Amino acid sequence: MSTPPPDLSIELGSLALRNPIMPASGCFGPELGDVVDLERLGAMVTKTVFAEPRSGNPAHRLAETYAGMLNSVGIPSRGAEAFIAELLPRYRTWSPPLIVSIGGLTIAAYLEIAARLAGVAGIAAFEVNVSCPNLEAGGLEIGAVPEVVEAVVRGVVERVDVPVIVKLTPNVTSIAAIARAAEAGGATAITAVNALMGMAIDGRTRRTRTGTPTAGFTGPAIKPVALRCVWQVAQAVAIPVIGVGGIATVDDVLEFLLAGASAVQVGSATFTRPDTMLRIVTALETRLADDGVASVRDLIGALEPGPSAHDLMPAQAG
Amino acid sequence: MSTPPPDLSIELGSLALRNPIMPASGCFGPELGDVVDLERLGAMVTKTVFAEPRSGNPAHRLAETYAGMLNSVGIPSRGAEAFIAELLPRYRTWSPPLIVSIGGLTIAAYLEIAARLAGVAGIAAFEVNVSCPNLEAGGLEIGAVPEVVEAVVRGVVERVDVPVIVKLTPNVTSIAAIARAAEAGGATAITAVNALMGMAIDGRTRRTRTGTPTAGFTGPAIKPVALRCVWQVAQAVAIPVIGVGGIATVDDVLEFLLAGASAVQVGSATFTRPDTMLRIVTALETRLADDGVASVRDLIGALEPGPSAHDLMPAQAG
Amino acid sequence: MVGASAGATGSLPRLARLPETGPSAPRVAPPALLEAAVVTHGLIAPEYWRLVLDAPAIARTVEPGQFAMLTVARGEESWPVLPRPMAIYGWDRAGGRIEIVYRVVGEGTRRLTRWSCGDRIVTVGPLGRGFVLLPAAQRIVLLGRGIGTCSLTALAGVAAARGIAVHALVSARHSDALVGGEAYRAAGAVEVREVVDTDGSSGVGPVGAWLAENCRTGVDQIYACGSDRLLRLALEMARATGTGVQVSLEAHMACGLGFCHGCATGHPGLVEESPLVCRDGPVFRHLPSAPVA
Amino acid sequence: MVGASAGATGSLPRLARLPETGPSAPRVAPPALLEAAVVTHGLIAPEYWRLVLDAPAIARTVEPGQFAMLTVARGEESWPVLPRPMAIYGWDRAGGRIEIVYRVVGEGTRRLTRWSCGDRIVTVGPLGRGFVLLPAAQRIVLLGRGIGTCSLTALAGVAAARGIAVHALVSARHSDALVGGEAYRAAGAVEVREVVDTDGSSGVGPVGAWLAENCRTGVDQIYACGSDRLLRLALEMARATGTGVQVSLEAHMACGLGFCHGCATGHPGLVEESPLVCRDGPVFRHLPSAPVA
Ligand SMILES: Cc1cc2nc3c(=O)[nH]c(=O)nc-3n(C[C@H](O)[C@H](O)[C@H](O)COP(=O)(O)OP(=O)(O)OC[C@H]3O[C@@H](n4cnc5c(N)ncnc54)[C@H](O)[C@@H]3O)c2cc1C
Ligand SMILES: Cc1cc2nc3c(=O)[nH]c(=O)nc-3n(C[C@H](O)[C@H](O)[C@H](O)COP(=O)(O)OP(=O)(O)OC[C@H]3O[C@@H](n4cnc5c(N)ncnc54)[C@H](O)[C@@H]3O)c2cc1C
Ligand SMILES: Cc1cc2nc3c(=O)[nH]c(=O)nc-3n(C[C@H](O)[C@H](O)[C@H](O)COP(=O)(O)O)c2cc1C
Ligand SMILES: Cc1cc2nc3c(=O)[nH]c(=O)nc-3n(C[C@H](O)[C@H](O)[C@H](O)COP(=O)(O)O)c2cc1C
Ligand code: FES
Ligand code: FES
Repeated sequence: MSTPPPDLSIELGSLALRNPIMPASGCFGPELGDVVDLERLGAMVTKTVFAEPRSGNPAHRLAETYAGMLNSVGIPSRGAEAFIAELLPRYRTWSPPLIVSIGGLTIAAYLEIAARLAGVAGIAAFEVNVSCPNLEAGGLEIGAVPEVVEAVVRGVVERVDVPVIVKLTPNVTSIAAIARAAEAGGATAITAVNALMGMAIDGRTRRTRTGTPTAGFTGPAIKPVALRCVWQVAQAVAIPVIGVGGIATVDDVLEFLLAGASAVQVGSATFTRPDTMLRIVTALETRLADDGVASVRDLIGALEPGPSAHDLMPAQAG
Repeated sequence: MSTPPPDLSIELGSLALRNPIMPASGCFGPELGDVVDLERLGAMVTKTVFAEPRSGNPAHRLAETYAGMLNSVGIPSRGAEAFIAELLPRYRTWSPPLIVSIGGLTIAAYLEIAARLAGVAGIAAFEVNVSCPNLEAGGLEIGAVPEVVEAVVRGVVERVDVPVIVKLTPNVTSIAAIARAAEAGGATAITAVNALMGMAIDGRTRRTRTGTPTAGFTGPAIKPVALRCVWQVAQAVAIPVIGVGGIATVDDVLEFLLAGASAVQVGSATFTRPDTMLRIVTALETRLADDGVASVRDLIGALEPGPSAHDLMPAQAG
Repeated sequence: MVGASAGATGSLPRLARLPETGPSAPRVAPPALLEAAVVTHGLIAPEYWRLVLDAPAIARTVEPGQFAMLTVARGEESWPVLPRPMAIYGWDRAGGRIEIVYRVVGEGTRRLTRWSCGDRIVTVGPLGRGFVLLPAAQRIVLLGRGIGTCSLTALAGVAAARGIAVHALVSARHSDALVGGEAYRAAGAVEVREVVDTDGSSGVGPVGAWLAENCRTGVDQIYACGSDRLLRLALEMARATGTGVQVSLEAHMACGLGFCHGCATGHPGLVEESPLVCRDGPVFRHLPSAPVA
Repeated sequence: MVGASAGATGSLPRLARLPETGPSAPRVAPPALLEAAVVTHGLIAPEYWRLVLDAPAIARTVEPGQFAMLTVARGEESWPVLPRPMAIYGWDRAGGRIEIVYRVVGEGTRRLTRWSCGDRIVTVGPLGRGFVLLPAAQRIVLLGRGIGTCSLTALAGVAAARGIAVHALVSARHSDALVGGEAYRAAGAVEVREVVDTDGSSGVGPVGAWLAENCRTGVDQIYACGSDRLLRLALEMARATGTGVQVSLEAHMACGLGFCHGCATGHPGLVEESPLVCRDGPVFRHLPSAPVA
């Protein structure tokens, strides 16, 4: 008697994915299709698109830290029209649903980019990146204030007719409060988390290692923070959560699913090995089969309550 | 002509230290004196003391993560009187100034422990650990709300007659705002930062790896966040800053000094190698001498402005 | 494994520190920190490695049941952050050497295997309070399973040298995982019984019978390490016969010295935390029916 | 080194992409991802290592000046997070091998040295747009310093095979750091001039004179890599004589494929970011006085 292969499919509101593995914004592009088979992904996610062109930050834009990395790329963008004309058609070569990440530096700018991309064929969902400095509030992140997040999300939801995912920053006192605001604004799902805010200095030159003083801190090092955020968000809202931050292996994926994520995104680990997402898809299928788990959905939020050990433990058996 | 050895001494308000290296609270105790020479430290810092006895959290209290660790020890304490009677005399075996870390779960509890330890001989300064859940505010950290921090600090300052250092949590939207509140409350110096809030799950048992769901995340992995916090705090206040988070080498120390720290604390790295602090003291002296830096004070906040590179770089020379 | 012991230990009877003073207090010398050179390092059975370190300051004072903290981070590297506690399996006081036997379990022990002869490992020891041989003891039983036996082998040597009859049980999942039998024989144990899961000889039935047989003819103390099941059998026997039991516990550790409080448990509702495994243990005695002394 | 080049490059003249089509456009084949087995790996001079990889899909299409991304994380490990860009120093199309030469600088290259024969390195390549040999070229000058010469040696081979006279300058701090001289000679360069800082031969004076001498007798293109100073000399000569200059640039990289935007600079105030070194380069031409074609 042969058992059917495990079911990897999941749903994010009306968006059905064949598996829960997708790239993180900014760590993916059609160029990756030259070296790996993008058909096997659950979804594709673009780098954040702004309404107007932007050049991004000065060099160096990348630095390495213990088990992690810093980036100060700063979201260069060629603007909405160039995105539609040049980038979008290239993504449409592949069939997994395309999630377009959008950003802005004011509430109005988010509504503007949403309006310009609304109804464009080939866009399955939007991911609203609220980890951008709010120029109207002295550079405090858009995503740091619940009321601002709710307004941005509501405005985007009103303008588009596909699911709206909201991607949160971890650099806040209560990510649960921000998540509730996004849900109240009408979000279909929440992505947690964007980069931590970090910094690195070169003691020899006495300058920061990146072109801007602070930079986005990502990679395996941040996983414990991202996982905690996903758990907190999953407790706070009823909509699905997409986990991201430091995921590099199938074990990492299981942690995020158990903590309450319905899907996950892989960012920095795609730099380490461009085929990381595909390795994970394969390993996830094998793992579920080995463990007799029929559907990946059975793992979502399946964290057992209570501590891992209640008492002193006798010396281990060999 | 022989140049004098570099001057490692620094000042934290009225507190003069022979060098800027000290332990982080909870990662130090008189027991360490069995294996390393504590006389060479700039200062000693106790684990956080509560007014009343507490038992701490269930096992496992420790887990390892990529380049970091999680602890859910939870500040067991034998209370103020046991501290004075049993622990304090053991610390007094060594001459570096003793900084006593204090904590509480309500504003009143902080004032209580300050009052009980006020005037006790052998205490050179207090470090107020505001990274404790505030039982009067639904578990939100005491250190997350500027007004609460200011009230706690002001109350402690009123009760004691030695310098009061305030140790901040990084788990906030604006650490600068909290630092300004501590300064307004009368703090002599600020320590930044305490542990990040993290989490780890064992995919096999489906339970968290530590006895409490979330745990304190520390070690080299968190250095970029701690350094960013120190830089933000140093920009926000005029009082000295003590940097802590992921420091394991002399290069790490230089980064924190350049970012604006006057002194640093070593936490998790003392577990990795119990003599880490002494290795750093030696290496710091050598490094300053090699670089022709006369005083460690010349490095404090000496970060050069502007990016590390302005343009594309020609291929490197060999 | 952790998961398994967690549930099971919830109902273990209370354990107490060994006495601080008197004939049944363990001998404790201050620990040393040193960069111990690797003398021998190699596989002794699938997954099991033996490591001999040049560590005179530890070899000089170590007592059976004590352990060392081994830093797994190499050279100037800053992680893995936590050092690993390892029982000191044997030692040569004159030669200044200590011996560790470990099983490759996770990242830490996997990295340990990469050390080669001449490499220097940051090592702190001897740590903790080890096993106590009662002054009048004539016959003792040692129950070890898997790598847990590592804590007991040295005790056998010291006991045999004092003329105490040592009866040792070595239990494992399969014959490749039988660690310590030879060490017991070399130490002069009068009986070494090796039992495995694969043929059923390690089951509660046969082991219980063996233990009962030994206890019937008079045993002064039972020492256990490495298994809930063995410990339970020992405690049952202790309750029935009044024999004292000493057990070696494990806990995740950071400092090994007693200041980080990572190796204790705080029981919700209680104001006192449980003992520190690194400083008050790792050897504890069973309470209340069977005091050590 | 980064600091040094930072200040100096601030005033470098503007650089432009090589053309996308036409005779002076570089040939670019799609890259491949493979786990390349280490064939040879060893020290060739203090700090300098040579690594030969079995990478048929890369060897098949690589052109001079292209590079590969090498993952430094081993086995199942997830960091170092960033792979390292390395020029492809030489190749054997039939044998399916590529050759890398690198200098140990930091953590990444230090870890690279630990790979042994048979180990498999995740490798992506060939990447970027390499050097272009103009169809009518008869004589070219290659200026390389230190490890920067690695980008140029293969060009010498292709040029010599086409009957182009290759004049190569190899500059380094000291004689141990002279990389590539032999490769140039083997490739059939008509002149290989090796200069070092230790005897002053690498100074602006002597090198400038050598370059002027070469340019006086007619040079179709100057290729530079590895030094601000050499690039400046090349540009001066270009301005004076109208000779085209191609230069290979470096930038910190994450993807190497053109989607992360880590290898560009955004100039504050400008709406367009500078070219991507990984995709639009690493070879650029000098603007405006010396177009490539
Ligand atoms: C007093 C004492 C003596 C020990 N003696 C031996 C011995 O002689 N031989 C041997 O093979 N093992 C011994 N252990 C257990 C050994 O320390 C752990 O097996 C080992 O740390 C886990 O393997 P790892 O580091 O590869 O696992 P990892 O997965 O890398 O460990 C992750 C973290 O969990 C901790 N951890 C995991 N399992 C255990 C455990 N059972 N006990 C304590 N910490 C654990 C690790 O120390 C580390 O901090 C002893 C433990 C203690 C407390
Ligand atoms: C197109 C290209 C071709 C190259 N070819 C060679 C070559 O043939 N041989 C060789 O020895 N080196 C070459 N390099 C440089 C090589 O990638 C870096 O020297 C190396 O990454 C830095 O050494 P590390 O990794 O040990 O330093 P680390 O200190 O570990 O590097 C930290 C981070 O900074 C980056 N970085 C540091 N210096 C440089 C640099 N000069 N260029 C790019 N990134 C850097 C690293 O890639 C890494 O992300 C090339 C770089 C580029 C862009
Ligand atoms: C180079 C780089 C660029 C990024 N650009 C974006 C971006 O444009 N929009 C966005 O929402 N997140 C961006 N991110 C954040 C990632 O999407 C992801 O949230 C973060 O990297 C954490 O995941 P990781 O640890 O797997 O990398 C970027 C991250 C990196 C490393
Ligand atoms: C085991 C452990 C216990 C700690 N206990 C305390 C404590 O009682 N009070 C406190 O203010 N910080 C405590 N900390 C936080 C440290 O003082 C320090 O802020 C943090 O570990 C970051 O530094 P590190 O990365 O160098 O470890 C503890 C940290 C660890 C690892
Ligand atoms: S391991 Fe630190 S107190 Fe026991
Ligand atoms: S390295 Fe990613 S775009 Fe160039």
